Amino acid sequence: MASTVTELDRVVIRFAGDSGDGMQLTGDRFTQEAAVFGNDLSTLPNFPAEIRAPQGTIPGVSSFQLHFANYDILTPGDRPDVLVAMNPAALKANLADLPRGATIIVDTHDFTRRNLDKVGYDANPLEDDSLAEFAVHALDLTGLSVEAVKEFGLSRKDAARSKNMFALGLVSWLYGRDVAGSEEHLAAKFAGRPTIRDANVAALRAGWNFGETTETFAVSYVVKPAPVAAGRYRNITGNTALSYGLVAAGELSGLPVLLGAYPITPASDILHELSKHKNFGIATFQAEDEIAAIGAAVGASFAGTLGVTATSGPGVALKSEAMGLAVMTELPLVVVDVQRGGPSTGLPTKTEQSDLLQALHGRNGESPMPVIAAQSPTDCFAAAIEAARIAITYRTPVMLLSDGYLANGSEPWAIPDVAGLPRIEPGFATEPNHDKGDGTTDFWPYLRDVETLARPWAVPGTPGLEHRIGGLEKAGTVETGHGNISYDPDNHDRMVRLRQEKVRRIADSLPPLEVDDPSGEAEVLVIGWGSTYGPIGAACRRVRAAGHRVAQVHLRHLNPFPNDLGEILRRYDRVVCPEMNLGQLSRLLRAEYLVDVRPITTVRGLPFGAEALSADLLAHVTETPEPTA
Amino acid sequence: MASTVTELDRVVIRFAGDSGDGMQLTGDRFTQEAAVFGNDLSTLPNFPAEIRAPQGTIPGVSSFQLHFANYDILTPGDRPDVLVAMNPAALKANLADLPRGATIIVDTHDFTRRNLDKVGYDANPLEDDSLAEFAVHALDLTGLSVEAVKEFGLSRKDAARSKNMFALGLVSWLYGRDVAGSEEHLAAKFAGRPTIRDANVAALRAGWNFGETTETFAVSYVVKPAPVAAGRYRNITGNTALSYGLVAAGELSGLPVLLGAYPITPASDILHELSKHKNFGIATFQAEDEIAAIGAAVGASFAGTLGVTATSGPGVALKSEAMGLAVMTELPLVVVDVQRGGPSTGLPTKTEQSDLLQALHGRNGESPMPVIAAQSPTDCFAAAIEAARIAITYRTPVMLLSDGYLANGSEPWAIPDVAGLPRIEPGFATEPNHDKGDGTTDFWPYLRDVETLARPWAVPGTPGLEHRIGGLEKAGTVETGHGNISYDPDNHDRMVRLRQEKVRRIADSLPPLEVDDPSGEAEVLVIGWGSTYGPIGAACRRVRAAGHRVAQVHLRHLNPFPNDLGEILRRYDRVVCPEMNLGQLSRLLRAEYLVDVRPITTVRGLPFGAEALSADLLAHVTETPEPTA
Amino acid sequence: MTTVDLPAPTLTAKDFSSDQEVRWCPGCGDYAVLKAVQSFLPDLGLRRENIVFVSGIGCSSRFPYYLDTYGMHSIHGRAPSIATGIATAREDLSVWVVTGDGDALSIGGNHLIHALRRNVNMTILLFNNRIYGLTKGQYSPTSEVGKVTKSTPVGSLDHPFNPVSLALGAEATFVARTIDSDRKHLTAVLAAAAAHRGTSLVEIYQNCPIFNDGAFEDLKGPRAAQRLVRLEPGLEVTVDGRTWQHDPTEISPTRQFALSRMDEAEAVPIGVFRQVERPTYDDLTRSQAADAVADRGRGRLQDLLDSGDTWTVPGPSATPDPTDFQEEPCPS
Amino acid sequence: MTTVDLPAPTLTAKDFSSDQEVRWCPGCGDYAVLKAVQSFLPDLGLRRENIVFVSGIGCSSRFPYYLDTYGMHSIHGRAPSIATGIATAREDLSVWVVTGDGDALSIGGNHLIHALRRNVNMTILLFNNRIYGLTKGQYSPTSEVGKVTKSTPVGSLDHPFNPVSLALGAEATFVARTIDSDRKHLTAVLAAAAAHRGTSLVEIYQNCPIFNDGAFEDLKGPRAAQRLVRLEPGLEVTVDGRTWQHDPTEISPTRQFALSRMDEAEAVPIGVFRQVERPTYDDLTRSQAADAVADRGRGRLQDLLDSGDTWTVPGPSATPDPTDFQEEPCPS
Ligand SMILES: Cc1ncc(C[n+]2csc(CCOP(=O)(O)OP(=O)(O)O)c2C)c(N)n1
Ligand SMILES: Cc1ncc(C[n+]2csc(CCOP(=O)(O)OP(=O)(O)O)c2C)c(N)n1
Ligand code: SF4
Ligand code: SF4
Ligand SMILES: [Mg+2]
Ligand SMILES: [Mg+2]
Repeated sequence: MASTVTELDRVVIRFAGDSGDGMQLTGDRFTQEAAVFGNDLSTLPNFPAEIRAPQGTIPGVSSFQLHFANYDILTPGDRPDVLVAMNPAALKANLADLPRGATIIVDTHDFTRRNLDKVGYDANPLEDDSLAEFAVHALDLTGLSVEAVKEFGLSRKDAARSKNMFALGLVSWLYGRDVAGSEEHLAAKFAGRPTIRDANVAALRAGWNFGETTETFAVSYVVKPAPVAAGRYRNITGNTALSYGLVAAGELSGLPVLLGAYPITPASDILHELSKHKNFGIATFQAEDEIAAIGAAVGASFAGTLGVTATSGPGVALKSEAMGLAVMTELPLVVVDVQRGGPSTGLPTKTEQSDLLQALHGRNGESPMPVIAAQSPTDCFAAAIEAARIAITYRTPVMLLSDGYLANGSEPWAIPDVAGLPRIEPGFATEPNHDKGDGTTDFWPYLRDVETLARPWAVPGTPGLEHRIGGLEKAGTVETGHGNISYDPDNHDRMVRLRQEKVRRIADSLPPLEVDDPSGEAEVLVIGWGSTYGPIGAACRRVRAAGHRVAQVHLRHLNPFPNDLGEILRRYDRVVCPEMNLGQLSRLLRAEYLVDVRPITTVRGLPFGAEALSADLLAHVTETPEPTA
Repeated sequence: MASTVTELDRVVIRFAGDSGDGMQLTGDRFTQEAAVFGNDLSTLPNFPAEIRAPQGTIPGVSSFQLHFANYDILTPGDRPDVLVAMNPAALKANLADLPRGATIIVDTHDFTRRNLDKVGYDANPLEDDSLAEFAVHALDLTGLSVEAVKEFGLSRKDAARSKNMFALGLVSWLYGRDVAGSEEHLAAKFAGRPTIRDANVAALRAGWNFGETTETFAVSYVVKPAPVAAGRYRNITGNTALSYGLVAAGELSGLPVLLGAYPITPASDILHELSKHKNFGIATFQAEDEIAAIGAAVGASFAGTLGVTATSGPGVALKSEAMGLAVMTELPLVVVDVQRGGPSTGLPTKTEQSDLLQALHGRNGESPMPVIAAQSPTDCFAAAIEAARIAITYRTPVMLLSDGYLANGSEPWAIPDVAGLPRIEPGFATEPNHDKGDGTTDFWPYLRDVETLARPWAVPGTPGLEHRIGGLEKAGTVETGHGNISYDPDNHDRMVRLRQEKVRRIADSLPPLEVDDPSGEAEVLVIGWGSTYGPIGAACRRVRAAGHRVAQVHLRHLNPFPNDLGEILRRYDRVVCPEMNLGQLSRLLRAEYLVDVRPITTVRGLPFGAEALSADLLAHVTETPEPTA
Repeated sequence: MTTVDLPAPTLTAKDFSSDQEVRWCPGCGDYAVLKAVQSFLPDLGLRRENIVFVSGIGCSSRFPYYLDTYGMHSIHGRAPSIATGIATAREDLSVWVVTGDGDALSIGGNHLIHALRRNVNMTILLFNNRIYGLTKGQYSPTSEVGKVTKSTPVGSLDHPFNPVSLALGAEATFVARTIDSDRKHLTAVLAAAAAHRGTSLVEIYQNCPIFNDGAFEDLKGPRAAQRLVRLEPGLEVTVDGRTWQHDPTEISPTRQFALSRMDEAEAVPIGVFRQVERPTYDDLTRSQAADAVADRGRGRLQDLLDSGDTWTVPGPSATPDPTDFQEEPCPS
Repeated sequence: MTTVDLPAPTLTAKDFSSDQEVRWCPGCGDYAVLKAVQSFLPDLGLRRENIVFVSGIGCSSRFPYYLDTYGMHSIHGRAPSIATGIATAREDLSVWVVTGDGDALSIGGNHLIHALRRNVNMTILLFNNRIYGLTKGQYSPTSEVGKVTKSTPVGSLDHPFNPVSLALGAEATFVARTIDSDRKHLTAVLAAAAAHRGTSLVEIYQNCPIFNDGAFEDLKGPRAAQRLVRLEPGLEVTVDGRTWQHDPTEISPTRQFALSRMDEAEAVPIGVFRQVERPTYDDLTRSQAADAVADRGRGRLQDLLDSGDTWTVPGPSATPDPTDFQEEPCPS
């Protein structure tokens, strides 16, 4: 029984163990407990690249980090306050990330000579003073778990596997969390295997009781609920939110959705998720490759469905040619790129923002495509709907950028009221649109809306609108919309500019940008896009807390840029752009606005740490301004 | 017999007829005559997109334009002084390009009602006054040809096919050209078919004699030889020059060459040409698609051959992922992109410069690749050697940009002396390069040259250097070159920057840029890249001839930019960049140097006309400068 | 074949001709096939608007422009994927793919074999002229070994595919072969292919007078009788010394495959090699969707969003000013 | 197989093990294959440096890292193309491709069938676990219909490929099948494949204990005897009621194809289905090059540049100042 309960604003905890140790489940459950309790939170799972790297090795370590707080937080946290390490590899792989004074809960069971050797520990770190600067709780979690479940007659191996639930119980106790939800979860999950269920529940309870009854921990903690708006919440990852956004786009437009996809990390879960929702008129097609996947999506769009394809960078590269076809045929299409570490196969399980320029320019010819990005796991929902809105309204393929961090990271989501979501109007063509001048009419597939420049979407099955489209240049301007192949030089010039202008006009449909500048007097603007939203926001808070002024603006639309962006950039003495690449947005902004945007870049396969980033920002904020002429 | 011989500086002539009329051959032969005579020249063939569009239709017109002069010229000319039109379609398709006063030689034979209807001529233009402003010579060329060859007993159809040679003879007479070379050519070409040979020669002579003996033409012309450097010359197209450059690269480096290619217009001729030179150690592999083509080239490079792949824009799109592999494995590779009208299938037979941004950015992740461009048909030779030099020296894939205009256009080429060409050193690794510290050595495939950052190229078959490379991130910095897979965040950051820096260092090997500024006092700089070299040069001459100052610089290297480029750009008050796209180089320069580069763009599938471009330049040159603060 | 019955309008070949000028070379075999298809389409008894032609790139791939139906002239080799999307999205359409030997078997080979094994509802017309026409005459994956072309000046080296064998090895349910010059046979094969539910592959020998003239000359005119074997159900055939009665509906493809190897000897079989029933990918997709609705009801978006572990925060509570907080001590 | 004879060093399995830690899941069938290959490689009698392993992406495609030969872990599905380049460039190398059922038959299907018809010198080891391992368990083109996986929660719909049938339909010259659990059989098949000049395809049934455990359980242990047919030349086999003696060297693939359909019934054949001689693409390429040199001599660059219609401009002549000229009257 703990003598003291200390109140904290925030805690970062990391569960780490072998891939087989169930750390992702432990993290998920603790996240759920924190969420239900009312904390704000943000998570960062970290998987090994191998399916099952050899047991006990560094590459085999799987971890899950959770940041929870009594206020609204923006990142999964830089450095864990608490590390739960299930074996020597987990300890070694994560130690460097811990701040001095951090708490380490370690399962001593696997600290055998053999396991220590595997990871290159000459001496047992639990026995020398290498962990002196941390608060270490070395416990035989495995042994305690086996003991706790012995009544169920499991094999030793199966019994030992309940150690993750023991750890969950212990940590739950430490932060005063209720394990009832997790018990229910286990009951549901192992409904068909009662022994396993009961053993897991027993281990969970034993862990909690261990904290409560032994005097191992002198202090337990409480992190009060965060003040959040009333409503119904759930925890959600970016890939799930993005999938739900696609389901919503189908419902809001009244269109069936066809996802053509070829599995690839970290995008596969979108295929997995959508394949569960066939009763929403969603079809999923696992294609033979990425090209066939987008091909099927283009075909589906031609047939009056919302075609979607989801992949990661290497898959986008393969889809380049087919995206060009969608640009040329002006068909609605959503291409999701869940970015990962590149180039080539790169670092498949890590995050990066390095496909922005590929998204904009990775096609032959002048092939303009709108590009938008999601900024947080929950925002993936709205971003998917926005991608569909643009695709359907403007009859264009749209690239929706997410990344590995958003994809697998989670945070609480205020579940939207469906009634409040905006409808999307497919506006199918239903009758001939062109007067032949001889009293009869016919259908011109490229006769455009004079405002949006969108062409009509005439779906097979509609009588009288039979037409042919294709990848060759055609006469398809506002005046000459018959869409027949044209090799006329002037027509081509007009068409190239027209396709560009159509995309540009999307900007006219966007709301003004929101610049976050509490002081109203910042001289430095920090601009970002995509998943850096949280870290940039957290870093700005720190800079402000240190007494400096800084403004933040974050872009959802990367092509076209919002109409007011140039004006905003020019308003500041200095513009800084943190990115998880070598400065791709910076280049685009410099080219477009001739503003000396300064990049801050990291390409480590990990999100920016708020601490390091705030130091970088501070350098820019406090730098003496150059003399202006 | 002509009464007068007038001397001219330059003539632009266009031969136009049905695809089956042999206009390309006629143009080629006349080009050769002009070349041998010593004129400078430049050509622009224009093929229909169809193999054989229906006879007599506008889409079926094939034309060949030749500009020849007594001074060094830079373009195939804007507007023909002389049009040879073999049928109504050829007349109609080309009329708009003629300046007032131009000469039209037209074959009346096909001006039947049926043929006039096919192209929408209500009245016969030869019979009304619609051609009043031109000097029209309406001749029954077909009839005359049939008559000329009747002794050979050909079918009427075959006899009529000799009309292109009749026309060639006539035009040769008109410009005082000798037809002996063409006679030899026909003799060789139809060696196996003597009747055809003799008929063609007879038609050719009959055409010449027709000019000489009838009084149809009151004036004949002479265009004196251009003063050119002594030496041996030949006429060459860009695709042939590029192919020869690749053969030369093999010879200069001592490497066999393997071209992996999948046919695509306008790049196929590189495959065709190289397939003829098997006795140079050149292997050509016609692959099942563009991906397999680059795959084989990558494999060949791994095996110690110079791997090359040649394609056009849509093919580059498909090769994106594999180029990333070459970036990651750091293997030498030349990727040739003969650009054509896009996006998608676009305008396959037309020219465009719209793949520049794709070349730079069309890959997932931070995937830097050197990009260079050829500036004229003959320059394709040197450009190919330079691409190979960079690829081999820096162990990197290189993108070599050509375009449809360079590919098929031709000009006289001062044949280089092979002895004067620079050698390229493959510098294969032959022995272990890393001291293990225990007295033994091993081979580290990513242990770099500290200067170029190039990694060793160790070829299978070399004992002791066995190693594995791949698309995953590896530890391959200057310090840690073992190249094992690494998921370490800091290593990845270092590697991404290192690959970028390796490409940047190529700039250190480049000579200073040459700025053409005869006055030395220009305030406006015109910058270009690729095939706009000729038109920009011609336009600058005009601007200067009109009494204005303008400087010109032309880029071979698009990535990295030459080290002195920024300084040069900043030297001028105004920088203008003409491009056959929507301003792709402009964007790159603006982003890199924050200089307000002004684009002049045309996307008509045709090169800039010198006349129109000079007007555009003049507007920039004479514009009042903005007040500087 | 589409399963959705719509009142059959009375249409003629002319109704299926678009206003676009046909632009193949004079004498190209594609003309004959176009005519045959235009004449045959009315027999389908379908409305024009329920027919979609998708093609790749190549001379033959211009086909859709000439038909007054819905159509897409897509990119090289990808037509089967696009058609898969169309067929999966819509059960009421009759989906046709037009492709060449390069389009289907070179760059598009993978999509073709996957469409065949999936058995998606579409009829694939493979115009085999054993050459790349549009790019002006390079050898193709069906060109004979030793073929001299622009890209193989001393002869091609690779053994060609036999499209029928390949299709049978790829689990096809319907495979046939016909020839441009025999309108009646062509039409009969088209009818059988269109009637088949699933992926039908029809190889059409097509003459390219410009780049590969006479490739099938042997199979035309007087010699045709000896060189062609016109497959019919029940026809007695002999291959490798074994004789049997041809049965395209036989489930095992082994004897049909044997037939496809006949050309290695003397005679070239044309007609339907194989025609077996197997559920189609798109029908199965639709029935999984129907089952999902039957089991769980039509999805309700709000329910989906509300699913999983949710919690409710009661009563409105002011969101505090985020600048009041900082996540860790400030670095400076 | 390489034709270039080099003094055969005496090597052991250990010489072929690299210093990299093997990182498959415990119990993965890939371990057994790796061991078998490492033990077999010395039998090739080749130097390590003359062996190249190329793989695509997938669990199995990690293979090259574990062999102390030259190797490339390339990109998904493209290993056969890369190997084609290597084999065409170099006659002295023994080229191996390691690939999975997804890598080879899904994204890489086209390269596979083209390699087979071209008959490029390489040995392809296709690790068929009937699942996508590396991406954590989606169904593959060899998964049985109705397979419940992450991407097919109510069962997959598509009819799988039979890799042996597909290869035979694609004009393969060498096709075999073996299984991870039978080291002896595996090694024998590897030996036959390596001895074959041309493209050898070896399908290896491989258990993935994590995502598709027991897929081949039936073919192991006591039941194996009834379920497996071990093909040997001369073995009497019966398919579809017809009996013959198996002959892998028979030129016509029809009976070998029939054998490949056996698994539809009761028994699964393993061993060599087909092994016929046909000139290889890479050898032919080299002989065309040799012929060219024999006919025309080794090319001389200067002669090439000087070829065609050339002319000579005599004596040096000053180049005039280009600004003296203008091409047409100035517009302003
Ligand atoms: C990605 C891509 N690669 C190459 C081409 C060039 N190309 C167009 S059609 C074609 C082959 C045509 O042959 P085939 O399919 O047999 O059709 P045919 O013209 O003979 O009817 C090629 C290589 C292209 N359009 N796109
Ligand atoms: C272009 C591309 N698409 C998708 C992927 C993701 N991916 C990697 S391996 C793989 C399939 C693996 O299955 P298989 O080939 O059967 O190999 P296994 O892991 O089962 O050995 C996929 C889809 C990728 N790496 N690259
Ligand atoms: S090139 Fe051949 S296939 Fe193409 S249109 Fe002409 S004749 Fe037909
Ligand atoms: S996932 Fe399956 S195939 Fe991959 S390593 Fe693990 S057991 Fe082997
Ligand atoms: Mg063809
Ligand atoms: Mg597999």
